[in-house]
Amino acid sequence: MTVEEDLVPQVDPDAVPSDTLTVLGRVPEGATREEAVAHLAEAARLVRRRDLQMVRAAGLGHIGGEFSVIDVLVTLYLHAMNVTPERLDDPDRDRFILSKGHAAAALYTTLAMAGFLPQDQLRTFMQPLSMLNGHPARTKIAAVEASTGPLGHGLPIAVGTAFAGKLDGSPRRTFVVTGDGELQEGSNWEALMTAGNHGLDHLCVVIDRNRLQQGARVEDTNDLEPLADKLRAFGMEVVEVSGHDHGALLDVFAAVPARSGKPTAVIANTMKGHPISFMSDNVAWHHKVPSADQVDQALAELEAK
Amino acid sequence: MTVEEDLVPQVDPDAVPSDTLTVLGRVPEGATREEAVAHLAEAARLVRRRDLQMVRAAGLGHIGGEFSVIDVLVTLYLHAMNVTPERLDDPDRDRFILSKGHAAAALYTTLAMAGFLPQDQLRTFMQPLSMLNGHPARTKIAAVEASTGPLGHGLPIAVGTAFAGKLDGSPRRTFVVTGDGELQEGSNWEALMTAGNHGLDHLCVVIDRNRLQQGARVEDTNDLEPLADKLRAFGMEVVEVSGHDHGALLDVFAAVPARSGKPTAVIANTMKGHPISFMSDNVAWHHKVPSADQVDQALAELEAK
Amino acid sequence: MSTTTAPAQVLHDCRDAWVATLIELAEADPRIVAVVNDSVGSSKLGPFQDRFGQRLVNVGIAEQDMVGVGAGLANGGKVPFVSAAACFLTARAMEQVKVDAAYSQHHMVLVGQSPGMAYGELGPTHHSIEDLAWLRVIPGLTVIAPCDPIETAQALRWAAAHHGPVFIRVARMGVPDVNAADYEFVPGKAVLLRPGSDVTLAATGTAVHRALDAAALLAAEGIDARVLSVPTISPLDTEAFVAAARETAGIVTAEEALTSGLGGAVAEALATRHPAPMRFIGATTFAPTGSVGWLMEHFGITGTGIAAAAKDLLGR
Amino acid sequence: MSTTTAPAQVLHDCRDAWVATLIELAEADPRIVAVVNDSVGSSKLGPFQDRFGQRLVNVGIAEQDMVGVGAGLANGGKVPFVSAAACFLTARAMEQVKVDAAYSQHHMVLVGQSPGMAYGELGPTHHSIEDLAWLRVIPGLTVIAPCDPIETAQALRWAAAHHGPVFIRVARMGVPDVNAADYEFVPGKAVLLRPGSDVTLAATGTAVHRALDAAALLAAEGIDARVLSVPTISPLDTEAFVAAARETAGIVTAEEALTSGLGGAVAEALATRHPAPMRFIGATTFAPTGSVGWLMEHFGITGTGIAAAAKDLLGR
Ligand SMILES: Cc1ncc(C[n+]2csc(CCOP(=O)(O)OP(=O)(O)O)c2C)c(N)n1
Ligand SMILES: Cc1ncc(C[n+]2csc(CCOP(=O)(O)OP(=O)(O)O)c2C)c(N)n1
Ligand SMILES: [Mg+2]
Ligand SMILES: [Mg+2]
Repeated sequence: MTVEEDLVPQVDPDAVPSDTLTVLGRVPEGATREEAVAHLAEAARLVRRRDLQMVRAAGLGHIGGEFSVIDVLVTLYLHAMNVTPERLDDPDRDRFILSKGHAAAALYTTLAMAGFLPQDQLRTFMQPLSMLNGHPARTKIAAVEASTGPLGHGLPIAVGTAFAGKLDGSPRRTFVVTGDGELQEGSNWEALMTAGNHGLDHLCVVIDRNRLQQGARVEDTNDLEPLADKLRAFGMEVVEVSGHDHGALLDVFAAVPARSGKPTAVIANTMKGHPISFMSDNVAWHHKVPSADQVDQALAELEAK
Repeated sequence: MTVEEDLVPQVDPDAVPSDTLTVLGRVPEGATREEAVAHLAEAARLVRRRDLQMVRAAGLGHIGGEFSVIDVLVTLYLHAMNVTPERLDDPDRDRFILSKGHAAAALYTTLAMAGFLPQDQLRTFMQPLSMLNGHPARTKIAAVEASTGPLGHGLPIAVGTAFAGKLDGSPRRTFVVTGDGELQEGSNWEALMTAGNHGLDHLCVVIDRNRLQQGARVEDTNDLEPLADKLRAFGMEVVEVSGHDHGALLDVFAAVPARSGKPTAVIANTMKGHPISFMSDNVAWHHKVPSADQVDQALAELEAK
Repeated sequence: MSTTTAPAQVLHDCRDAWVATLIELAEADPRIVAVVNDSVGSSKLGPFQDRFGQRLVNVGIAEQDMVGVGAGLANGGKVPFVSAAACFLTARAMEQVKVDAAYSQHHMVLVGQSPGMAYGELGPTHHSIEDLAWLRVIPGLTVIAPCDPIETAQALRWAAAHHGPVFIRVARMGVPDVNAADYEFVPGKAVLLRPGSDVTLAATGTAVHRALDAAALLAAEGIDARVLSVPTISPLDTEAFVAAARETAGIVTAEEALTSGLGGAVAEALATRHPAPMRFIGATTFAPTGSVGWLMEHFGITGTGIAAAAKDLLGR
Repeated sequence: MSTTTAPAQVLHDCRDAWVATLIELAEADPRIVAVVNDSVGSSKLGPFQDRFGQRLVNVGIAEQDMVGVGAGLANGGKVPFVSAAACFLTARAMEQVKVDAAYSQHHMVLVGQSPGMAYGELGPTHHSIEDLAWLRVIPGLTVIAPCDPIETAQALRWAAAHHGPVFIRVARMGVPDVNAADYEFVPGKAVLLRPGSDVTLAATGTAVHRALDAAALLAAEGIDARVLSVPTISPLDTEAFVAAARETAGIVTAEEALTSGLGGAVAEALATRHPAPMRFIGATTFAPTGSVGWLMEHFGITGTGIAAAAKDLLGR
């Protein structure tokens, strides 16, 4: 009945880079909006830098979809959500589920930035027996609320989490991030219908609208437009925002529930690979691994920010 | 590798009623609209009568959803579709798929009315080794295009059939009937998205909108409204019609494709158990089996029509 | 139903024990909720709904959502009993069962209603003959097929307290009381219903009382059959089977399922520990049209069918 | 990849043989189409798309729709090759595989890409260790796991002409050429790669060349191992296994899958015909994090691991 033989991670230090992450932690209480945005911007820059190194070291990752979602993750964990490492057992903590689990490296790095993981554990990413699997596993990491990887699982789970909160009259909010190509999965529409009809207004579905999926543009594969109309017809309160604008994001998340009795769907307009010049909006970077030179150029571009 | 041990049906004549079906066949060529409507009305009355007897004899069936969809089936097979028993191998024949496979008895009776099945075979419905299973099986009956029963399968299959027609430049049309509760299945929304984006305008999705599902009203289970908005947002050309008005139905079906480049979605407003007074719009009759007295009363009501 | 079931026996629909037990558990533990797919009636959950209202989550006809929502309810501190026709719960939501329940190790109970061929004439699309073979191989998932109302109730109580995912079949086809009133279900353990030294009849779920019928028929012919009731398919009680292989001529398995369910599990367990002659009684193809009783006869999942297999194994 | 694979061997990604063969078949038969779930790249179908455009149907990330659309294309006169990562094709669309392909007996080919643990570090959600155990029990579905490029091409050609549903694994983890250039795939037949009288090593897919490595290691220790390559898991070549059980001390099965796949199929087949000692090599749990090569070592699906199991069986 064991799910997995339980063994201790053995990491080959030579196999992984010594690069470390400067842990900024949450936006300080009482920070002005301006200070908060600056804090988030710097945190996002550091998270991208570390993510890049991790993917380079592992020789695996989904850097395009990681860079498109990092600003959302950082804003949620360092500002919007009420969860801290100390509150992980608090039933009223806000919940986060990364439905697009292939962006695991971005989640792990953000969790480390927020203090949920020791930053030096990031060096074990994808190494034998590491807790940092290519897709997040709740049995491996306490801060991971749901195991994801197959697309179209996280949203139904988030609906259940939100439903439990409603039954308990808990103030907690449940945030879930899906990809846009991921919305081709019918399981998401089943979940949206359920959430809408049950008025789960403490649920916030963030769609990483980078307009690219694995092999091509979403519109050239199986188009989602008119996406806002679809979401509204399924009972969502729809908000559009730039997914790379920390100020706009924190305002949107702070406003959840945006409308009493309705779940919020945030269409976060993003770019895959943002802000790296040669990766941005380029489908080739869905899961391409950068060369040493490309890492250097990308790091230089990040420094320049 | 046998799917099913192949054996010959053995029917106990005493177990089934001797009631027969008067086979009217297709609406004659050159019939006026008035004559066509009269032909369809009488055929639907006879089909309902035989369906009632079959369910009574088998002690099983889904009479509510059978009576709600019979007018649509009869209009398709006796008038709208270009398929006849002789044309079953014609690649350009129109295709029909009953996605709500639990209404099998209605399909079998309609197929017999249209000459696709010997009417006396209806006596084997649900009997041991019968080809007339509780859900339609393409391996058992030549005229059945797809095996259905689990909800949410027929529409994706119909999309594939329509796609094949488009690839071949065939004039054939593909009609599929789903239940309304059935649209809670995400597989349907996957299929609608695909059909809409590929402009499958020779596909016609008929929704038997009887507003009831197995256990309750659709709106009290997981509501579909605003249904037309959902369908439009997924790329359908939406038409609403009374699903019991043969004239209105034949006009709608004759007009398919309703709009070049778009699949047609017909919301057929119906009543479960129609037109039987004590069954109509009554959720109890989803799969209830009528008593002898109830059969007599229902037959009397059908005679009166 | 089976020609070999003594007419005197009262047959039970285990769904009655299921709903009574769930209500009992839900009264004691506010965390318990039910999740269904428009299956309130087919799960006989009407009384639960009347009593607990909100605590019955009906997602409509959407099995993937149903299991995912169940996992989320577990994440939110609830103990979900996800109840649907076994065929749809397992086949339609297989990836959710694998990932959201088993791999995630959520405390959730997957309740497969009307399993096997209970839906008779409704055909193979509504039969769940595959569930035991499919689910027993999923790591970390406990798979249980109770044989009567008492065992159904006990298995549900155990699952409510077990911190991991469990799949339980709830039989619809009539079964007599097999276990005594003081019976206690032990997960992973087979139950010796009848000692015997010639041959072993191992059955699960609705086939257990049929194995007892077979033992009676064999006794009349001077064959002393051991009868093992096997409520837990995974993890299997390997020791009980190694002992049976050692102490009797061989093992006949019987189940209202494909023979790769219990039969396959036993064959695999014995192949590495103590290979023994076996015969498999169960479904071997998709079923033709017929009532569940007729289909049980068709596949020989009856006292006479099991007895015949035992005699064939013994070369008698 | 495996320490026991001679470094000299050139290893192939069978997806290359897959796409080359599909293009060859599609040129000869206009009915052939490919159906994918945003898996053009992962299925290496780029060249097919460039060549046949419209005949590649990409439904996006929607596996249920993908298999249903495949069945519909078959109804519409096409011969669909439905190609997706094996884990999603099987788990996510299991009911469509059961009903739309197998029960419906459509002429369609389900192509499971990068099966087993090919996705290594991406974890159990992306591994398809369950597919052989799950699909081999579905009535009417042929299940094939080729061991090299030649067998992959031959199995695809056979399936294109077979009027029924077929599931074929296309291995991504490197494999050497195992079969000769003039090899001819025969459905349902095992291939004797090495005669032997002491013990039988039976393997499928990516484990076949590892079984040959094991035989070499055993030969060095004076153990004469028979090696059976088993491309078809269902229907199984029972006669070949009955002969192996009769003529050798026992059977070790090896597969890049849960041991209930080929291992379970053989155990079930022998239990009724000729029980024999077995050892199972394959996955036994969800995998921890690690590369596919590392995981094959972890589970002992290697020449040394298979050889060790054979010696254990022989009590050496
Ligand atoms: C059920 C399922 N099918 C296929 C895949 C393979 N896959 C991984 S990422 C991806 C593309 C996802 O695109 P999108 O949702 O837009 O994510 P993003 O662009 O943010 O990376 C696909 C098809 C999967 N993980 N799960
Ligand atoms: C996947 C699946 N889940 C559940 C069922 C059980 N079931 C049979 S009919 C039915 C209700 C269908 O309601 P609707 O689609 O509205 O059909 P209608 O009202 O026309 O009978 C249900 C839940 C099924 N057949 N398939
Ligand atoms: Mg995207
Ligand atoms: Mg309805």
